[in-house]
Amino acid sequence: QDQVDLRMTIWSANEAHLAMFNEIADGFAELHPGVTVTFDSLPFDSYTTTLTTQIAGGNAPDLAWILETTAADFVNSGALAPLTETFAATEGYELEDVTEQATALWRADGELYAYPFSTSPFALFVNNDLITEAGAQTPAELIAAGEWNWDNAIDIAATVADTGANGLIVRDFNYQIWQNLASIWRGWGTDPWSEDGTTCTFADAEMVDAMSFIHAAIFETGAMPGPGENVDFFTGDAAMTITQISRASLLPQGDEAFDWDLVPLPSGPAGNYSVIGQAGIGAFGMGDNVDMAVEFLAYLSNPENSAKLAQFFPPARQSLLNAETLGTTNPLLSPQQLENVVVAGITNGVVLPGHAGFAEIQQVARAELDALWQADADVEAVLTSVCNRITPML
Amino acid sequence: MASVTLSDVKKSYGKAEVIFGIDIDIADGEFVVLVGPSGCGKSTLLRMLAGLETITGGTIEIGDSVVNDLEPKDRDIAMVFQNYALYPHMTVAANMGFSLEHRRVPRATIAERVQWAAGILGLEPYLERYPRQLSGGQRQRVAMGRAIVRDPKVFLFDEPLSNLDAKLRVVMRGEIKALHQRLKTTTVYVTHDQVEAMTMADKIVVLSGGRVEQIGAPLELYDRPANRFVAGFIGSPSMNFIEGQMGADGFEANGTILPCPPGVPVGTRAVYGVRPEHFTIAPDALTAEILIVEPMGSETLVTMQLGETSMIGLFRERIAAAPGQTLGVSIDPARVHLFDAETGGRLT
Amino acid sequence: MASVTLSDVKKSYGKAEVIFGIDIDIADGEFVVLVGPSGCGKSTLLRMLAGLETITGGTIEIGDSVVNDLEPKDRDIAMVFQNYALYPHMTVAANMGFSLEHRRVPRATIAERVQWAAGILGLEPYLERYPRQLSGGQRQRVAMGRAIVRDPKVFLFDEPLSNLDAKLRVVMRGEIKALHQRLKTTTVYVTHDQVEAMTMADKIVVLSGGRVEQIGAPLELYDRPANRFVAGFIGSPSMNFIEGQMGADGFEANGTILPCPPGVPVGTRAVYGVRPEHFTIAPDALTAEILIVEPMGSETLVTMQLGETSMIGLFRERIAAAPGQTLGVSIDPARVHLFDAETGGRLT
Amino acid sequence: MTVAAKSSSPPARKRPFWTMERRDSLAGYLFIAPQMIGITVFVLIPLGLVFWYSLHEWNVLAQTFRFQGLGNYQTLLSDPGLPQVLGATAIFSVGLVIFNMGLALLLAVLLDQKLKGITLYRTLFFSPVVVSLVAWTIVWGFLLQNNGGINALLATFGIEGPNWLRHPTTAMISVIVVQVFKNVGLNMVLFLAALQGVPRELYEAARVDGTPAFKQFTRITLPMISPTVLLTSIITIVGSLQVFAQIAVLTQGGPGMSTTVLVYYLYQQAFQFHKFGYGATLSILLFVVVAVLTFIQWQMRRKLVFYEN
Amino acid sequence: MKTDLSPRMKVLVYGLMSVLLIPFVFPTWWMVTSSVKPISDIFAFPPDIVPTRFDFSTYGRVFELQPFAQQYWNSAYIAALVTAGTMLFSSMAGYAFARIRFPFANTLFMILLIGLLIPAEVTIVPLFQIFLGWDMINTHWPLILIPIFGAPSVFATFVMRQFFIALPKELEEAARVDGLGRFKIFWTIALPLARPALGAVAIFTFLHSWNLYLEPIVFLSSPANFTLPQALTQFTDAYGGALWNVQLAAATMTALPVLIVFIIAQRQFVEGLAHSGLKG
Ligand SMILES: Nc1ncnc2c1ncn2[C@@H]1O[C@H](COP(=O)(O)OP(=O)(O)OP(=O)(O)O)[C@@H](O)[C@H]1O
Ligand SMILES: Nc1ncnc2c1ncn2[C@@H]1O[C@H](COP(=O)(O)OP(=O)(O)OP(=O)(O)O)[C@@H](O)[C@H]1O
Ligand SMILES: [Mg+2]
Ligand SMILES: [Mg+2]
Repeated sequence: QDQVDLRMTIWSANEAHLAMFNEIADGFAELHPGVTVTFDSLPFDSYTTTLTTQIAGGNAPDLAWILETTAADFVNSGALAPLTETFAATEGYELEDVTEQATALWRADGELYAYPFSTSPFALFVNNDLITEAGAQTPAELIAAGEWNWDNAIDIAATVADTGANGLIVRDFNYQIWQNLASIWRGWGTDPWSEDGTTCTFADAEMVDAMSFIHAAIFETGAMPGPGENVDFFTGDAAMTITQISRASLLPQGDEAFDWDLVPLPSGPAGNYSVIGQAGIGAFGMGDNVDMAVEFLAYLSNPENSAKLAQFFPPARQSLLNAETLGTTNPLLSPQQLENVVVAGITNGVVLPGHAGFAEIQQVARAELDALWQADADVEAVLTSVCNRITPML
Repeated sequence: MASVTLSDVKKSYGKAEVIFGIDIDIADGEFVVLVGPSGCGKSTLLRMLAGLETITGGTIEIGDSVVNDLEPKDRDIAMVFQNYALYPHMTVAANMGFSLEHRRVPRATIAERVQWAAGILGLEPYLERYPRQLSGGQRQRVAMGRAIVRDPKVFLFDEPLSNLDAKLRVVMRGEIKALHQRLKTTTVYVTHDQVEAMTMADKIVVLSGGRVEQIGAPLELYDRPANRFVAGFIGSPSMNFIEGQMGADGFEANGTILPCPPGVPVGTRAVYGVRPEHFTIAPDALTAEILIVEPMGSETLVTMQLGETSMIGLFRERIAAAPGQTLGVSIDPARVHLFDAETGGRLT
Repeated sequence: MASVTLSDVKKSYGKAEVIFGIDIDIADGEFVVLVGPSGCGKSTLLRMLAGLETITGGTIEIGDSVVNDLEPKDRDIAMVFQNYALYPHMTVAANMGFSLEHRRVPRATIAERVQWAAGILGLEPYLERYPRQLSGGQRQRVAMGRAIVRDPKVFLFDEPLSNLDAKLRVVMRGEIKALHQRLKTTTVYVTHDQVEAMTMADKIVVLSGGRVEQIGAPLELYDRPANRFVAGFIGSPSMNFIEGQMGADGFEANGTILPCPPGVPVGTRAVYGVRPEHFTIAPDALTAEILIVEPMGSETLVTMQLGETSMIGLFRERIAAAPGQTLGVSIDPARVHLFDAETGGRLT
Repeated sequence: MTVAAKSSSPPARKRPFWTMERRDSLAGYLFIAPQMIGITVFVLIPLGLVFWYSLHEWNVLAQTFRFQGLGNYQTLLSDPGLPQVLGATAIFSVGLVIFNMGLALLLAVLLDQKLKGITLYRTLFFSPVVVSLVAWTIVWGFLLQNNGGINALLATFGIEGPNWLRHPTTAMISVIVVQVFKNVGLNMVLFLAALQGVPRELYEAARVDGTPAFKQFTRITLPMISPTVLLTSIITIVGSLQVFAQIAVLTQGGPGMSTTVLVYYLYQQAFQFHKFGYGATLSILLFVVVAVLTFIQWQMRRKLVFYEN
Repeated sequence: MKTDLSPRMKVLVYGLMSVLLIPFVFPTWWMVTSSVKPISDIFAFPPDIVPTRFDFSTYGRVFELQPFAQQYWNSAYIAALVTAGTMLFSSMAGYAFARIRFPFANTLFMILLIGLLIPAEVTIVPLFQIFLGWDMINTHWPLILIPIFGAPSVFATFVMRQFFIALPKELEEAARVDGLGRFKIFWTIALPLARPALGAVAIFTFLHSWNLYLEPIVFLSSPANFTLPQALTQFTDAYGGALWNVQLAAATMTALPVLIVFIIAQRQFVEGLAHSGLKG
C-alpha cells in the first residue's frame, strides 16, 4: 500500500488527548501499513479562522474536529465526505448503536457527514454548602419532593445571591454565547426558530416568557450575575451553574472543596427536557485520501475506540451509555448521578440550536440581544427586533 | 541699562571646578569682551550672568540688585547665542516679537518695536521670511534684533560671529559696534577672535583656565601685557618668544644677542618677546635666514631663523628674497617685552 | 604628477547653468588656488575634476589622458574635503591606509606608506586614535595624510581650513605649503579666504558666477586686478570704490578731487579704486571726517568720510583722533586703480 | 591665459554606453531589488489576488468560486451593518490616535527630564510592548468587569463605576485605553528621540526671553517635533485600523455593534461567516480607507508640519 | 527643557510618573505573580498584590506540556534571522533611495510604502496559497520571509532612508575617490556608520517578529515548529480550559528576555531614532 499521511486538526493541545489519539492512530496504522495520522493542535480561539484559511488556501486537512456552532455550515456545504455507507460496511461498527438523536445535527438529507465524538449533556452543578448556609432547600431535597422546577431553582439562586455570594451561572454564556441559554428556554418549550429553520420564533410568547424570566433573574432578583461580572462556580463563589458534565474535573479538591452535587436541569412550564452540546469529526471531501480518511474515521469511532474516547468525551453510542462504562472514566460522579443526569440527558437530549450560516446569525442576534441586557429593557421589543434582523438569513 | 558686578564668582560641575573666583566690574554702557582659549570658561561665565547656569559661589549684581537666584527672565538681560538659536519655525518678525508676547505687551506695540529693530538692522525686507531662507549674516542680525526689541539692561553675546566667513565677520563686527554706539546698552561679548576683541571692546577681560589673566583697554593689553599668556594671546600673528638671560649688551639667547630695554638685572633668566610687526629691515643689524616668504599684497610675512630660533616677521614692504637667503632686521628695544622665565609675569 | 587642462568645461544642473565654459591650464607641480564668492562654482569645478560630478561640456585632461568619463578612482587624484570626511569608525591609521587597501597593495607596503605620511605630518602618536579623539588641526592633518599616502597625480583641496580657528589656520596654511614644497604634486586648492589665496598660490584663478575673472600670480592680481570684481575681491579690507569722472586735475567724485594716474582721457566716467592700506596721513592733503576708529595694536582701521563717500583706511600708526574729528590723508596716484564705469574692466 | 572661452569646441567623442550615471542607476536598482521583489511577491501580488477574490462570490466551505464582477461592491453599498462599522472605526481610530499621541507626548516630556532613575521609568513604561498580548488582554478584561478592579478602586473613592465593557461608550473607551497602554511605549520612544533632537539653545533662548514653560512646549517643542508627530500619527492611524485581537477578546465587537471596527467585521465575514469574496471586498475597502487617510495626512503636512529644509 | 528641575518640580514629576505607571505595570505584575500562584488564587477577588502562596511548579510544567525549549529556540532564531535579513535588505534599499539617483526612484519608493498600509488579515489567504504552492506550509519560511519583506521591513527601510539622507555626503565621496565602488561604499562606510539607526530597526523588527501571532497560527501545525505566542495558547487542560498559571508562567518567560534586552539597549534605541532624524 502507498504511503498515506492523514492530517487531522483538533482544538485540544492536551497531552492526554494527544496520547489517546496517537494510540488510536497507531492501531489504525497496524491495520493499514504505510498510513500515518498526525494531529494538528490549533488554538481554540482561532480554530475556525485557521481551519478556514487552510481550506481557502487549498490545504484542507483530511479530517477535522467541528464545533457544533459550525456544524450546519459544514454539513450543508458539501465540503465533507458522506460517511454512512462506509460506516455501515465496516465490520463490527454497529451503526445503529449511534443514536438517531445524537446524530441529528450532523446529517443532511439523512446522510451522515460527521461523527459526534463528544456528546455532553447540560446539567446543574450545585454548591450545597452555600445553599444551606443561605437557609434554602437544596436541589436534591426539591427533587426528592418532586418540586424541582425553574421557579424554585431561581429562588434558591436569589436567596444565595442575597447573602452576597452569587446565584446561578450559565457557564460560557457571558452575554455573548446566547445559544447556551437554550438550557433554560427549552423548559418553556421554545427555540429561536422553527424546526425546519425557516421561521423566527424569537418573538413568540413562550420565548418572551422565558427571556423575561431570565431578565428578571438578572436584574430584579439578582439570581444570575449581571453582564460584565465574571464569577466562577468552581472556585466556590456561586450556588449553581449550568454546564456540561465534563467540567466535573474543575471541582476543587482538598482545602477548597465544597459539598457539591450534580442534578438534571429543572423542569419548566413545558415540563422536563434535556440539552446536549456536541462536537463532531468530519472528513473533507476534496482531499486525495478521502477514502482512507473516512476509513480512519470509521476506525476511530468503532465501539472499541469509542470506549477509549469516552474517558474524555461522553459517547453517542447507546451501548456505552451506562453508569458502569461512564463510571470508570468519571470517578467523581456517583452512579446515580451518571444515570440520572448523563445517561438520561444524552438519551433524551436535544442539541443546541443550529442553522446554516449560524455564525452570522449568532453574531447578528448577539448584537441585537445586547439591548436586552439592560435593567430597563423591553423584552418583547428587543426579541422582535432580533427576529426582524435574522429572518432574512433563515 | 545698568552696571554689572561680579564678585568672587565661582562655578563647579560636581567636583570639577571650572571658574575659580572671578571679579569683574562693568560700568553702565560699557562694552566688555571676554577672550581666552577654548575651554577657559567664557561661555560658562556668560551663562551664569544670564542665569542659565547656577553659580556655586560669589555674587552677581546687575544694576543694584543681586541676581544670583533670579530666573533668566527676571534679570532683564538679552542673549545672542553662537548659533543664533533662532526658532526655525517662526518668521523673522515672530522670532523678534516672541519675547514680548509673554510680557503682556499689546500687539500694536510689539509690531512697532519689531519694526523699529528691523529698521535699525536693515531687516525690513525679510520680516516674513523663515530663518532657513536667510544668509548667515542676516540670521545673525535677526538674533540681534531679538535681543534689542526688549530693550534689556544688558546684552550678552556668545561668539556671535564665529559661524560667519571672514568678510562677513568684518561687516557684522562693524554693525554690532555701531549698534552699541547707538543704544549704549551695557554689553558682555564672548569671543576667541582677538581682532574682534581689539576692535570692539572698551575693556577686554582675558581668561585662562577659569581665572582672569588681565583686564584692560585693548591697547593697554597690546602694549603692556601683564604676562606671557596675555602677550601671546593678544596680537596676530602671535608674539615671538625666546628664552634666555640678560647679558651685559642685551638679551642672550641661543648664541644671539638681542637688543632690549634697560631695568632688568644682568643674569636674570627671562623670556624675550617681540611682535612680528616690530621687526624692521635694517641691513647692518641682526642677520636672519629666510625660511618662508608669504607676500600678502601690502605686507609680507617672513618666517626666519634668528640664531637657533624660528621667528615670524611682518614687514610693510615687498620682500623679493627667496628662502635660504639672509635678511638684516632690527628690533626697537622699546617695543620688546620681558617676562619672568618661571611665573611668566611681566618684568619691565 | 601631471599637468591638468580644462577646456571649455561646462556644467548645468538640469536647466540651471552653473559653469559657463572654463579654460584653465595647470602645469605639472603647480599650486593653483581657486577663489571667488560663495556660489560661484568653485566646489563644482573641483568636484568635476575629481569625477564626483559629471561634466556637461568640454574636456578635462589629467596628464595626457581625457578623464571625462573616468570614475574618480581611476583618475589618480586625491581630495581633501572641507569637513575632512574622515571615516569616523576607523582609526587614523585605517583612515590613511583605506584607499590603498582597495588597490591590492600588500599590507606591509600600506603600513610603510602610512608610517611615512604620519611621519611627514607629525601624526605618529595618534595612529591608533579615532577621529573624534582628535583636535581640529589634527583631523585636518589626517585628511591630508589620507591624500598623500597614495602619491596621486593631483591633490584637490576644498576649503580645507575653513573649519579651523584663526590661529590654527595660519599654522596649517604653513604646513600645506611646506608639504607642497616637499612633494611638488600638482595641487588645486579652493578657498574663499583671500589671505590663503595670496600666501599659498603659485597661480590664482578668480571665479565669479561660473566664469573666470582673472588668472595670475598673487601679486599680479593685487597690483593689477583685471577688473573691479577682482580688485574688490583680492585684498583685505576691500578696496574702496568711488564713482565719478576724470577731470583735468584729477578724479572728480562727489565734490572731491582725488589724485590719479595719467592716461585716461578727461571726461571718462569711471570707478576709482584705492586700497585701505594705500592711504597715508598727510595733514595738508585731502581732509576726511573720522567716523569709526578701530585700533588693532600695530595698525589702526579708520572709517572716514571723504566728500560724500565713506571709505576705510588702514594706517600703520596709532590714531588718537575720535569720531567727528578730521584727518588729513593723501593717496599715491601710482597706487590708484581706474575701472570702466560700465564693464568694470581695468582702464589704466 | 585669456578669459574668453575658446571658440573651437573639442572634438566630438563617442561616449561609452556605461556612463557614470548609468552605472550608478544600475547599482541603485540592484540595491533595491531584494526589497522590491519581496514587496511584489509578498504584498503587491497578494493585494492583487485579494482584489481578484473580491470580484467573486466565494464561499470557502461550499467551494463556490463564482465570478460576479462588482456584485460584492454592490453588497457593500447596501450592507446595513456597514455604516455602523465605519462609524465605530472612525471613533475608534480618532480616539485611539488622540489618546495615544497625547499620552505618548506627555510621557516623553516627563521622561526627557534629567532625573535619577529615569531609565527605570522609561523601561517600565515601555514594558507592555513586550508583554504577551494574550496576558495583557486577559488582565484588562478582568480589571474592567463590572465587579472588577477598576470599579473596586473607584468604589473606594465613593464613585460607582460604569459597567465598562457593556455600555457602547465605555466599551469603546475601554478598548481604546487597553490598546493605548499596550502600545504607547513605541510612540513614546519615538517622541523621546524627537525631543532629544530639539536644540537646547532654543529653550535657553526662550528662558532668557521669559517664555513660560507651557508656552515653551506649545510654541517651540511641538512645532519642532511636528514631523515626528506627523509620522507617528500616520503609523498610529494605520495601526489603529488593524487592531483586532484586543477587540476579539474584550468585547467581540459589542455591545451591539459599537466596537465592531472594520478589520473585525472583515474577519467575521471572511473567517466566521466564510464569505471570502465579501471579506476580500471589505479588505479592499480597508486598504482604500488607510490609503486615503494617509494621503490626506500627507497632504496636510505642508500646513501643519514644520520642516527645516 | 533638559534643565535641572527645582526640587518641588522633581517631586511633582516623580509623583506624576509613578501614578501614570500603575496601569502600565500592574498587568505585568499580575502576570508575573499569577504565574507562581495556585490556579484558584489567580481569579481571587480582590486580587492579592503580593502572592500569599507560591507554586513554582508551573515553570516546570511549561516545559513538560510543550516542547517549550524548542519553541523558544524557534522564536529566537526566527526573530534573529528576520532581524538580520531586514537590517540587510532594508538598509540596502534605504541607502539606494537616499543616496543613489536612478530613474523612477520616487515612484518605486511610493509603491514600497504601500506595504506599510496593509493589515496582515487582508493578505493572509493569498499568502497562504503562495506558500502552499512553494510547499512551505508548516515550515518557518513564511515567518521569515513575510516580515523581511512586509510591513515592518518597509518601516525599517523608511528609517534607514531617513538616516542615510542625514549622513554626510562627503564620506561617500571620499570613499569614491579612495577607489571604492557602490557596494563597498555601502558595506564599509555607510553601514558601519548607520549603527544607531540599525539598532533602532533591530529592536523594532525583533519585537515584531517575537510577538507575531496570526502568521504562526495559520502557517504552523506541529508543536515542534510552534513559536512562543502560539505556544502560549496551547497550555490547556483535558477539556480545553486554559491552565492559567502555566500559561502565565510561559508568558512571563516570553516577555522577560525582551525586556532585559530593552533595558540594556534602550539608550542606543532612543539615540538611534534621534539620529535617524525620523521625520515624515
Ligand atoms: N556641563 C558641564 N559639566 C562639566 N564640565 C563642563 C560642563 N560645561 C562646561 N564644562 C567645562 O567647563 C570648562 C569651560 O567651558 P566653557 O564652555 O565655558 O568654555 P569656553 O571658554 O566657552 O570654550 P569655547 O571657546 O570652546 O566655547 C570646560 O573645561 C568644559 O569642559
Ligand atoms: N545639485 C545641485 N543642483 C542645482 N544647483 C546646484 C547643485 N549644486 C550646486 N548648485 C549650484 O551651483 C552653484 C555653484 O555651487 P558651488 O557649490 O560650486 O559654489 P562654491 O563656489 O563652492 O560656493 P561656496 O563657497 O559657498 O562653497 C551654486 O549657485 C549652487 O546653487
Ligand atoms: Mg563657549
Ligand atoms: Mg564650495
